[in-house]
Amino acid sequence: MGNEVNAKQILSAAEEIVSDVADFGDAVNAEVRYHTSGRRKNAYVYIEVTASQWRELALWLKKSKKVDYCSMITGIHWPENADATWQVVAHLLRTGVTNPAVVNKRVHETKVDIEGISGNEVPLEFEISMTIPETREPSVPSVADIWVGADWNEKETWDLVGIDFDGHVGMRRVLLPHDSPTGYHPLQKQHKLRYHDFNEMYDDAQGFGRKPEDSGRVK
Amino acid sequence: MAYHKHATPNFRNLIVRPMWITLKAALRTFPIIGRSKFLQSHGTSKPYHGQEANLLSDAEREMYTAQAHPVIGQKYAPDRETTELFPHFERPVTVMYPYERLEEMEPWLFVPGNYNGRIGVIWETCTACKACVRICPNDCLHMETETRVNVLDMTEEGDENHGFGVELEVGGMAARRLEGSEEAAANFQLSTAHEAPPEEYEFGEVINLTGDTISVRWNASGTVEDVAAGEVVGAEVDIVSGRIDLGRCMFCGLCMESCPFNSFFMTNEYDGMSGFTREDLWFEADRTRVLPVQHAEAVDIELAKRADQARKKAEKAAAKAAKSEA
Amino acid sequence: MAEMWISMGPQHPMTHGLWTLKVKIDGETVVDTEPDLGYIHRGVEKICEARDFTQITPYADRLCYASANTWSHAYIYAAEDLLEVEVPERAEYIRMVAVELQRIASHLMWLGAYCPDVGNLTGMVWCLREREMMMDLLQELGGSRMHYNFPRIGGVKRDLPIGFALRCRAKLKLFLDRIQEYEAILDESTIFLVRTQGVGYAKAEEMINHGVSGPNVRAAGHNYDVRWAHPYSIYDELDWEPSVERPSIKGSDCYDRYRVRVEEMRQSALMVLDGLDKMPGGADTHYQSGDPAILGKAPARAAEGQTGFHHFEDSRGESMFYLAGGGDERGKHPYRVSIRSPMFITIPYASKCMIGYKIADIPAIMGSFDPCIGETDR
Amino acid sequence: MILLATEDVLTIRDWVGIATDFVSENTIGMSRHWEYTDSVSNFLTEFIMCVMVFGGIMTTLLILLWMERKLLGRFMDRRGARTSLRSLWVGENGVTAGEWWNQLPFGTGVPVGMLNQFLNEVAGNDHELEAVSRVKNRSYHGVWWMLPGFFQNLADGMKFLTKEHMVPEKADRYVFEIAPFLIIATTVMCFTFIPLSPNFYSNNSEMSILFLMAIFSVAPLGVFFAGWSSNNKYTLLGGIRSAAQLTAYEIPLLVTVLSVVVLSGSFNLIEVIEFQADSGVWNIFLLPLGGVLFLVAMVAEVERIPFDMPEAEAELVEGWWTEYGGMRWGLMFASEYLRTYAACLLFAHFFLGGWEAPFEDTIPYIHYVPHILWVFLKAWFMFVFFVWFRAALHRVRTDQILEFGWRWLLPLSLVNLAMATALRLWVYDGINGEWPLLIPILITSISLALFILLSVDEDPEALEAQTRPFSVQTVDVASPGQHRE
Repeated sequence: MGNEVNAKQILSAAEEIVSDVADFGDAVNAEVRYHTSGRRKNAYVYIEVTASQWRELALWLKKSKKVDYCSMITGIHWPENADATWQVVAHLLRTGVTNPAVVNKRVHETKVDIEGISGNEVPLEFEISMTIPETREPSVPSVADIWVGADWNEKETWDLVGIDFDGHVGMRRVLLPHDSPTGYHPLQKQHKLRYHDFNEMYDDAQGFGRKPEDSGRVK
Repeated sequence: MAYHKHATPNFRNLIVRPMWITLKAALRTFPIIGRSKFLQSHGTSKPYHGQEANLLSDAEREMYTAQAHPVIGQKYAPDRETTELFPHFERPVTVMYPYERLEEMEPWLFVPGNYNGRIGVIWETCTACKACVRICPNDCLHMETETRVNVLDMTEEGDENHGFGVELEVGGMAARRLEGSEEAAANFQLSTAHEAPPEEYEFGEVINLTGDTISVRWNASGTVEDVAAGEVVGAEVDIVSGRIDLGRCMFCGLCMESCPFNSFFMTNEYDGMSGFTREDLWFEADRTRVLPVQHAEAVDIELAKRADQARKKAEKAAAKAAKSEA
Repeated sequence: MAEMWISMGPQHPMTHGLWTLKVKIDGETVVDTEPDLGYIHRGVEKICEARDFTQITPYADRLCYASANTWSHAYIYAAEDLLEVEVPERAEYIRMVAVELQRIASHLMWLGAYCPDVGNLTGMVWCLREREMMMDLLQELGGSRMHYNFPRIGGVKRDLPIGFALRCRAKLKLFLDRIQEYEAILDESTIFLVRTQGVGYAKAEEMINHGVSGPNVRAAGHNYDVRWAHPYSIYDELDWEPSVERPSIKGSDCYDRYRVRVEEMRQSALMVLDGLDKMPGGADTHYQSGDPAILGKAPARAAEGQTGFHHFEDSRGESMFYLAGGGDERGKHPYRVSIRSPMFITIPYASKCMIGYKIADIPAIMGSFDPCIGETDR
Repeated sequence: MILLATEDVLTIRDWVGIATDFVSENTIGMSRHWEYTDSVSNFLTEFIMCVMVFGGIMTTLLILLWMERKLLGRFMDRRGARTSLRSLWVGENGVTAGEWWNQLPFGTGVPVGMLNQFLNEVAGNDHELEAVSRVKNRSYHGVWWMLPGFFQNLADGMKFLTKEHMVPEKADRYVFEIAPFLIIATTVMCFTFIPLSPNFYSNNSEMSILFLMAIFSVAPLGVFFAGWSSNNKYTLLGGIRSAAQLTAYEIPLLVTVLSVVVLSGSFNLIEVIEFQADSGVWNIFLLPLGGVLFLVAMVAEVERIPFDMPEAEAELVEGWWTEYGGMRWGLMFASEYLRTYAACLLFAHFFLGGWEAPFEDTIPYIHYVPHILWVFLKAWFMFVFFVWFRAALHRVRTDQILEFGWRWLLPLSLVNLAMATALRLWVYDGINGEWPLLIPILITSISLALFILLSVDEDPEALEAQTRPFSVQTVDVASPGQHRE
């Protein structure tokens, strides 16, 4: 019924971005990818970038491509992969939100004419991935001054995964207690979940053990 | 969207309007006055408050009529529980649990199998496949050994699925139906009893298996008794599911869905799962047991399935035997 | 009086959960604020790394008690993106019904909490009265009252129960009429207006830059909504448009944020009614659990390198799950689950929004952003 | 002694006087200290009347609390089941709570048991659900007219008595302990000069209104003490808010009371009532504005919604009494309601003719109805409004409260005082000391017309323009999201 952005609009917007990203050269690889779920295989832009280029790319996205919203910045720890032990994934959105127009001191709410939008107005999803080789102190540039929404995402990523962000002001623990030991970042893979191991089930720390007569009989 | 058309701070809205709407709400709760026309709506809409609504589809109406369920004689408004005095008196919103229970007033909320209450396992059909234990996100479900009768042994003589059960043998287990147990099982209120269901069988060890009589040493009394062959059926010590740490259960119902043998249920019991200590929440398997009569349909399906398998197996074995003989 | 710090929380009526808002006040005026989160951090992301894709659903439910269904659906859509699953259309409709009912219930819970924030208990009790109807409907669907564990990868747990459509229509019609009673006690109350109007200004572009989304942005005058901007499910087949408010020149205030949620409840109720009519197979037919019409086939494993993410319109803004495949048990577990919580980003913004207002405005402003700490702390 | 115009069938004070006279004459009067007979008699009368008035107030306070609960239940559309009385009384399945009557000596409890058995049969619960037997101490809601939950507050009081008394470690201990007594004592003292009927009051002094207003204003000092001494920032804010608010509303209140005094020509409360009875017109019909002002100022004085800033639970947890617990808290809570009760009684006395029955002169035999009944009925009627405000309205912000008090109530109360003066001087005293019938009718109808006019008045332009006139921001917003290090 035309009350949604259709796949064609999204695809052409995504392709535009991918062709423009080529200006950055080898440091930035972009491709159009598709969601695989559901009825609609929406396109989104997938960009691989080196950490050093990330800030530049972010500024370009913000300024020329009107990418105005940072949805999530998160990190993954791949301890078995020496080339890319640390991965930072950023999800950005282009929302096209503007302040409502003011005419004659009267505010007029914005209702987007969805069929008519094109170019930089089309809402679009971005997935941006960067990898860092094996290091004790992983770090990527911060984009918290470009999108303020990245501020607490970066705090959380440092708090839980341990990836630091250069240039981030006021980095601190957000979800873990403030007095957590330095270097303790629970989402790193060396911290194993003791729990939910199938064999440990009967040695419940809370005391609900195996029935005495069942020992040896029930696995 | 436009604003509400009266939303300006002025004298009218200072006290008159809010006090008017609260007065209306208050007057609605009084008998007889509350039925007056001007209280049934607000603004320009059609009357909506206290309007009778049909909340039962035809299929449900038929079903509840067949059960002679009290819900049939009751009238409903969409947001109110029912009362027989509906036209002039509205009941207080409090449901006086445990004297009144919601499932008597709105039974559609508690359709067995659709409601995630305490878990329940039919021992007779459980095969100890551990699918439920594996799917449990919290590791709260355990297996346990219990003496039980196989579902195939539950058939009466003459039933088409009869005769595939456990063979009686010396040193094996035998079971005898307790007197009055069928009645007790049928009267057992699964969701309000808060205790283990009544024992249906007594179990014993087969000592002698010659002729028409079988000597059994009953586990409970320790006495040896000769009983007629038709009186006892085979039994076995088996692993069944259903031992649970309810303190960790989050009632997600994945165990019920994972069960491939129609043996695992979420019952309608929502009370009786509390205690003063953590240990009170550790339920042995007999507490979560569901008697076959409670879910006779599921048991029958499973029984037919198993009997079919056994029949095929027997046929195959017979064919094989015939082949080898030939 | 000199400036002093007050620690509001972790147990304080304003916080709607467990967190601390440190407020520096000068007399009655707020000078600076500093939020402190993490009191109920449960490590859901780590827990999920040791769970099957099916087993994660109940954990996703438990991210937010007021809006459980939207969270489990947000997870399910991401998991389907990871596992490349097709969903039957009927299941999409049922999911829409479940999510929109949950959105109404969540907004009612919010309004119910907001009324005592500005000092009126009647509004709370009225809202919870209607929430009861929504919870009854959701209980019929999911079998529980709060954490429904309703969606499954590839479809839904079970079809609409027999008679559900009948009761759903009756209750929603009553609800649509009842909304005007909330408006009568809130919109038509001068004290409510002077408490919420002109308080807690926030502008649309500023909010988007700060990562605030959903109803809060729509209150600021732009109808951005994940449901049409990054479309999913069957919302294009429904007759709807996102609710949007007309704020004042200085930006949206608490009153706008209240209005947009009321309009959204109305919108969601109409969407459910519309969806029940348009449902393929009809809303009154009933398929058995596991029927292909409501539950498609889904693989249980994801290889390393596969990723899935899905932006989802939660009751409080844009939520997202990011899943990386290739975890333990040969890919049966995800390698990494990352959760984007709208409130985690909004709470810092909201706490800066209240600088310059009075202490009495703190609950009014904070409440108007609809904080939910379960999802914030994860 | 004032000569009362109103005749009352219940001349309680006279009866007590006769009894004490008899007692003192037959004891002291017979002894060698016979000259003290009158003094002892007077002392005994005062003492007994004090006890009776205080007892009557405390007993009927239960009605107030009960009314609040039940009315709120109806306003909020959450009418609960009624169980509390019957949980003591009629049990289910023949089981009652402890069968306490069997423990009474000499079989005095037997009739109680029989009555309970009878009630059990008539109204008891014979539900056969098994779950019933698991919770013994409740009963089926069955008969809906059983006096529901009336004695809840006695149970609450017993609970408060068993609670530990806790003082915060770094509290200013002496002030912390004194504050509740200051509040409670002054509240109780209010009732010394509030008569309940022409023959049922504890004391009557010439300047009773002056004393009343003075003693009524002491409690805010206690509130401030409590807020200050608790060593808690919330209580401190609550105490200061309370001080600011009560000062702002004390003055309009006093000016309004002054207008009543001017109109009636006396500082004596009983004379004010008698003036209304004599002239045949209740003050509310002469000073409707005064009635409204008095009511609003009183709501603010007793700190109820919409003016409950000092204990605003959403922002200040529990305001100035956050740190109190146990019976001190319970008594302070009771004194809140006692102050509300006093406000209701004063409104009835000042504006609704006190113990004067409606149309006392025209309806025959109505003066045989005990006058104390009218006082209570009027007070309870006023309390309905207090509850109704609470159900319908929101809490006002601090600066708005003060602005409303200083900029609206104070000028209006001065206008009201001028009106009262004019009425008294030029109308009442001008025309042989009585009200011409035209005056109250004219004033009432003009006020009603004004009220209706204001009630339908709306400004559609303001809605269209989206004006936000109530901006209070005083500090520049720090850029949200940026941390100030």
